[in-house]
Amino acid sequence: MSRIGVFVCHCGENISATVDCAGVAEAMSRVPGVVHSVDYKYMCSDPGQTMIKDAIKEKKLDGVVVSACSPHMHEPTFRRACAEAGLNPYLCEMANIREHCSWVHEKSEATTLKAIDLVHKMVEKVKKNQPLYSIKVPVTKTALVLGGGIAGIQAALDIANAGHKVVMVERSPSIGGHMSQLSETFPTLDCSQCILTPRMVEVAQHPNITLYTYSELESMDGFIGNFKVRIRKKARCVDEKLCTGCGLCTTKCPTKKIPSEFNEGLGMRSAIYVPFPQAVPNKPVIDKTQCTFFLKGKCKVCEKVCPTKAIRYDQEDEIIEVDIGAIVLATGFNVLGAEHFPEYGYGRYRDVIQGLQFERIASASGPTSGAIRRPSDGTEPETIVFIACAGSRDEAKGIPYCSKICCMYTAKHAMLYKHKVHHGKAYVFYMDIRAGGKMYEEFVRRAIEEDDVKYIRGRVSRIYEEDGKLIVKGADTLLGHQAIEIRADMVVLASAAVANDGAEELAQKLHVSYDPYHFFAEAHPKLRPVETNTAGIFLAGACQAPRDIPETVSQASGAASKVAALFSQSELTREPVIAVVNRIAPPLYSTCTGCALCVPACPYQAIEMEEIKNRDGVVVKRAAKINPGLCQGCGTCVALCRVKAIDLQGFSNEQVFAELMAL
Amino acid sequence: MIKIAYYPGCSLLGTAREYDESLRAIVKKMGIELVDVPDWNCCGASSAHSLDHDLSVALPGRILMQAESLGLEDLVVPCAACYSRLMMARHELMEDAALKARVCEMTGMEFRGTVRPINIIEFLQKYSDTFTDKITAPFDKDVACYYGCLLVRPPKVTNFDRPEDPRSMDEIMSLLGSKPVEWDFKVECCGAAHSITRAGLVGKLSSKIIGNAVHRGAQAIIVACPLCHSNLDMRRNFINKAAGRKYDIPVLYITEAVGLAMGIGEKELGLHRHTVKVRYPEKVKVEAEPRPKAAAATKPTPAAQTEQTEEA
Amino acid sequence: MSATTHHHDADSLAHKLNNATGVSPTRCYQCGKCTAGCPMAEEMDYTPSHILRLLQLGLEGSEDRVLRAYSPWVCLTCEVCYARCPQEVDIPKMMDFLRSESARLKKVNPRAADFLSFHKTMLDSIRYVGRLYEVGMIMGYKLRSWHFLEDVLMAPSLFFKGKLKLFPHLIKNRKNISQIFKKSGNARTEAAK
Amino acid sequence: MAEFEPKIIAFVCNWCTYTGADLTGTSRIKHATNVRIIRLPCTGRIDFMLLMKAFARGADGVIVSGCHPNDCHYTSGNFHARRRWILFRSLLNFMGVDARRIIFSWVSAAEGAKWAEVVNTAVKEIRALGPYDEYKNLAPIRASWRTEHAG
Ligand SMILES: Cc1cc2nc3c(=O)[nH]c(=O)nc-3n(C[C@H](O)[C@H](O)[C@H](O)COP(=O)(O)OP(=O)(O)OC[C@H]3O[C@@H](n4cnc5c(N)ncnc54)[C@H](O)[C@@H]3O)c2cc1C
Ligand SMILES: Cc1cc2nc3c(=O)[nH]c(=O)nc-3n(C[C@H](O)[C@H](O)[C@H](O)COP(=O)(O)OP(=O)(O)OC[C@H]3O[C@@H](n4cnc5c(N)ncnc54)[C@H](O)[C@@H]3O)c2cc1C
Ligand code: SF4
Ligand code: SF4
Ligand code: SF4
Ligand code: SF4
Ligand code: SF4
Ligand code: SF4
Ligand code: SF4
Ligand code: SF4
Repeated sequence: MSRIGVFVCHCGENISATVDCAGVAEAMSRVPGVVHSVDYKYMCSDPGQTMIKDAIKEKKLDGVVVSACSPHMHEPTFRRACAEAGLNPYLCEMANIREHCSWVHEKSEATTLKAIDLVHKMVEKVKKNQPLYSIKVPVTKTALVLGGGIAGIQAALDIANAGHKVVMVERSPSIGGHMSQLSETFPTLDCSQCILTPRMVEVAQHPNITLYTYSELESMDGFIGNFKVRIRKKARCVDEKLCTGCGLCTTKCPTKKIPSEFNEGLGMRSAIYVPFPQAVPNKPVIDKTQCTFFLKGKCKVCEKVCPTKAIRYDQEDEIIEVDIGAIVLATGFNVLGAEHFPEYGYGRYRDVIQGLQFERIASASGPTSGAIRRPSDGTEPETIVFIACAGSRDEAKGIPYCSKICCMYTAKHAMLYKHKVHHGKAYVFYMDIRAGGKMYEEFVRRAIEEDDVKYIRGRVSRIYEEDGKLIVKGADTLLGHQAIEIRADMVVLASAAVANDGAEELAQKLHVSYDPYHFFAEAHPKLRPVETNTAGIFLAGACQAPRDIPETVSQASGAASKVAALFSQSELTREPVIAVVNRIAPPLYSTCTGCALCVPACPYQAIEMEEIKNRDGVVVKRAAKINPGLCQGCGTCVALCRVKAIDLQGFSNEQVFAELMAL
Repeated sequence: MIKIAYYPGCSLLGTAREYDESLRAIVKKMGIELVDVPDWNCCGASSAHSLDHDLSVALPGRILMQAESLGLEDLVVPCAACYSRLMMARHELMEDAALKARVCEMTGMEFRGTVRPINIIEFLQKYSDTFTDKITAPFDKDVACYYGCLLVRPPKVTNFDRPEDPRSMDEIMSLLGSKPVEWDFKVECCGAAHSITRAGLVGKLSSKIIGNAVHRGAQAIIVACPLCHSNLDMRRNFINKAAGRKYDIPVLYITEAVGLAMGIGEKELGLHRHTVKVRYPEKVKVEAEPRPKAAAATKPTPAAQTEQTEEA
Repeated sequence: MSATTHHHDADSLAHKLNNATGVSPTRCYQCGKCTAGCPMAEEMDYTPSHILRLLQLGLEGSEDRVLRAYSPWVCLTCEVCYARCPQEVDIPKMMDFLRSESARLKKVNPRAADFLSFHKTMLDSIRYVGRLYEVGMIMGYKLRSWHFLEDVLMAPSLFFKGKLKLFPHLIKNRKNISQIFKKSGNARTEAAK
Repeated sequence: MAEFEPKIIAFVCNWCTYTGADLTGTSRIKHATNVRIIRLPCTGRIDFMLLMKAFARGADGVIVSGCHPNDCHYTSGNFHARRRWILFRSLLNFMGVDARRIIFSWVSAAEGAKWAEVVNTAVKEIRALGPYDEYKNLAPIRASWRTEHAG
């Protein structure tokens, strides 16, 4: 038989003005199992809490119902009081007779009757409550940062500076991401390399950061605070410890005609290469798909010239296992490829290029040393056309969203062009100018007013080549919807920002969700923008949606502070409101039929199937198992399970039914 | 013998007789029998859909239903315009049940959707092995393959090749030993719909097409549509007038090219019916990429550039 | 995409267009790509995107301008606009609708009268012959439109090349064809009600 | 004769509607007394059995309310709930349960006034439908309090 105590609060007059509090207490005293039922002016005050504590001790209560305000207000208060009196806090419930009753009804019999119902149902629920213990999870204070663009760099430095260990994994041979390719950056026009390179170096030298470049995530297991990751460190074919980065191998390698990824195909690199001079680490890799030795079995020039004997043709991929407490995803974005613009002849006409290519051309360290030259013949373009929204905001191309960065970088490109080719003509075809940001609109106006960039409102339908000129057929919707034609020397497409290659696969490995365009999904678009659905995995930068550097950096710092907050405790305490799959004594082991329907329904991927073995190690059945580190207690699985093998602690079927039966 | 349903369409009995003749000549060699759709009618061309939507589905609908009686799946439609109308009608009949009911009522027939129109390129692609082994006189010319608008558009309906830069005709021509040139007007409209009403306009549009083909060094333009042919060939005087120069590049149906490669006689293929004599101009040396010299030479002065934003 | 029904004013032209064809002018975001690629843009009084804008606005005057426009008649149905439209607005279908609607309401642009005669002649030929009778059609059209010279000059050469037949190819079941025409007319008048 | 007072049970999620109903209180928006709220973590937690139990227990109507689509605290719990309703409705029809007695709504934490409106509308509609079962199964405690205190 239960020993329940009921404490009815007047809340000054907030409750008692419309509810007969004494009457409620009296009614409750008659409920079987209630051994103590009182009313009092302020239950949450110190004397009120003492009343509860005393009653627990004196009457040996095994359940408490405080009928007062909303549990969102004072549940923690009363549960703490109970715990101090030695009662398991989860045996304390609140009946909400203020917000849901006294405040919303007139003084009447019906109001008091409702209060009685509300308290009574909680009494019945408490009878079924079980003591629960908050879950403690240990935390490994090492963060994994995936991706070494500006997002990853910022997050890694912030976490490392907070005194925690960071493992950074970058897919390409150097960190730096797209920012390292940029010439100058809006809205200040400061040199991208100049502000980025010091940060890259800091990452490499930071005592708390371990950097793995030319590496990828192989697999991930576990849950918040306790991830186990495996990293594949691809063979560089160079012993990083021995290599001094002298660069002799790269200059002597005879295989030189390989389009450089860093220069977006506008320059060449050798088979053994460092992507760009400021690369971190400044150690070369051998591109096995191009190296003559790997393709034909002879050459080995690099080995011969290397003064430190660092070349290792037989180096193999290495798998590194690390324990990780939190993960920051910062794998960035990409731009839409050539095959999507047949009407613009991109990929067919060499002088039709995309934005990143223009960045390389405009960059002082680029293939033309910053002089604006067209790729086909190296002449200076006299007329240049920029096409905004190339692929973006284009449902027919499958990209209905706005890429957000291109309006700004197009204005920047036009400006850079005009600064370098004073007599040149720059045209921008646009649909809308989206320049919402500090100093952004001013920046675009500067391009228009000071640099005389001609903005034309309309899209381009087609580009074709005629007598060495690119004929750009567009429309000017501000000039009475006219078709207009511009004979250009070069065309730059502000091609849509899209999710990075492999984003979908990576999301699946990490159990994070992604949107229809394969950008990673945040937990809440407004209030949890740097978290994912999977506890312990955070987002930074353009892997979540197209964004510029200022936004990327703020988000990266946000993600880093989430990680730091997580690492500020050595153990995580979690509410025990989680689902459990029943386990019963043999021969049944569990009523779970192993249908696995619950597995995909869980929004947090907290459910996996487990093999239950008997004493001889023989698998007797498959049953669902819930990972308490991942479960957030939504109860979806409970509702879904047809055999009711899962229950939700704190909101179990029994408890909810008991509540119902009291009504 | 392979049997395929055949819808010639009105032009192939009149202005495009040589298209019909050359097709019949090559299939004979290919070992394919064309079975005419019984008692076929006109597809309604551009006029039916201009004035009466239901009619524009019912007329081609009747053709499809007549063809269904043959029990064959593929229906080869050499005229690109007819092909477009038949595809459009089929698309709408499949998607719109109410329209289908109306059309069945109008025609007094039942539409089952068992017949699939294919255009001449699809046909030649599908049966390419029945002619590649019979090539005796490779058509070793530089050719500009002109697809026109109706084979590839609207892409959702025709679902054929790449809408902006199709390749399939180029591939067939390569099989015949030709060298297809890269050019810019493969799918530009020649203005066929206004061939009779606005011949001047047609001249203007078509002259751009011919001009680009010649400029890119083509010795012949290959077409797969009677309307394209009549515009580029029969209306050459309008084109020359619009261009202010005389173009003598011949325009051949792809079936004629296939026939010539298989060694069929010019007469049998109907080449004598062309307005522009089928004689191939000398090869002109052209670079595919923009020429540096040309670019430098035509470099306009800054003053001249202010004129560049032409208002149409 | 363009087949979705959107909420326009119930008696607006945009609404009628949407109802009859599934094309919704509100889908158009006025980028002008259609106009930029349209081979007939120069000939038109209102370019395709302009027509869509007039329909979007739905003001009394603007709808009348659309119905009396010359553009639908010069449209070639080349489908370039539709193939490239980022919002997949089926402009050729819209042009079809505008042509038949302006013919029905007797608002055909005077400059387009000859187009109307051409289409009528063409349909007459199909109606009575079942097929296109080129000689008859061209003669008929030239008579209706008073454009004599242009093509008549070409006729003899075509005749000698065996391309023009003096007698039409009649199809057998001409009753079936005339029935299709008659019923289609009924469907149209009913739809108009 | 006194008006029929329907008994309505509301299953609401903790994060949106429960908090929304708290706001109704904080804003003192008066509404009918007929509804009893049962708090659950998420509408995703609600299953068929709970609703059937509510009717068996004598409820005349049931309200199910949670976060707006896409605002679910648990990302997709309410999405699962909605998908289940489709099945559930056909099941109800099959069992002859009147679907009009189940009212679905979305009330966010900011929609205090909306919650009051949902309650009032539900009471009005269910009242119009009349009592749902013959055997009104009133809790004995409530009944006895009434005889002794309220007369
Ligand atoms: C043409 C152009 C011009 C621009 N100009 C400006 C400007 O002027 N000002 C401005 O503010 N912004 C500009 N931007 C935007 C800017 O580039 C981005 O905001 C910024 O690069 C985003 O940084 P990120 O680290 O999120 O992504 P990224 O720079 O894309 O970096 C992602 C990194 O992750 C790595 N990676 C990817 N996948 C994996 C994987 N699976 N495992 C491990 N590593 C992986 C990549 O190799 C890369 O190093 C421009 C963008 C473009 C396209
Ligand atoms: C009409 C309108 C509609 C909007 N709609 C949306 C929308 O739909 N979606 C969206 O995402 N955003 C919307 N926003 C933007 C949104 O309101 C802001 O992004 C958000 O409020 C910014 O939050 P904040 O905390 O930075 O600033 P605030 O909300 O301004 O909060 C600042 C706080 O600081 C206090 N304060 C000020 N000075 C001092 C001082 N000296 N000492 C102590 N306290 C001080 C103020 O009293 C205030 O409480 C909208 C904005 C407007 C104007
Ligand atoms: S030559 Fe040797 S030391 Fe120098 S960069 Fe190459 S591998 Fe490194
Ligand atoms: S072995 Fe390969 S990487 Fe080394 S020099 Fe030769 S081609 Fe270059
Ligand atoms: S940012 Fe500007 S250019 Fe880029 S997609 Fe958006 S509107 Fe278009
Ligand atoms: S000021 Fe406001 S309304 Fe105007 S463009 Fe900027 S964001 Fe839009
Ligand atoms: S817990 Fe239930 S839903 Fe999940 S696998 Fe077991 S029986 Fe199926
Ligand atoms: S309660 Fe929710 S989070 Fe927990 S296992 Fe079930 S579905 Fe997943
Ligand atoms: S291309 Fe499409 S969206 Fe753009 S103006 Fe034309 S119809 Fe409108
Ligand atoms: S279909 Fe008509 S409107 Fe569209 S591009 Fe062709 S001619 Fe212009």
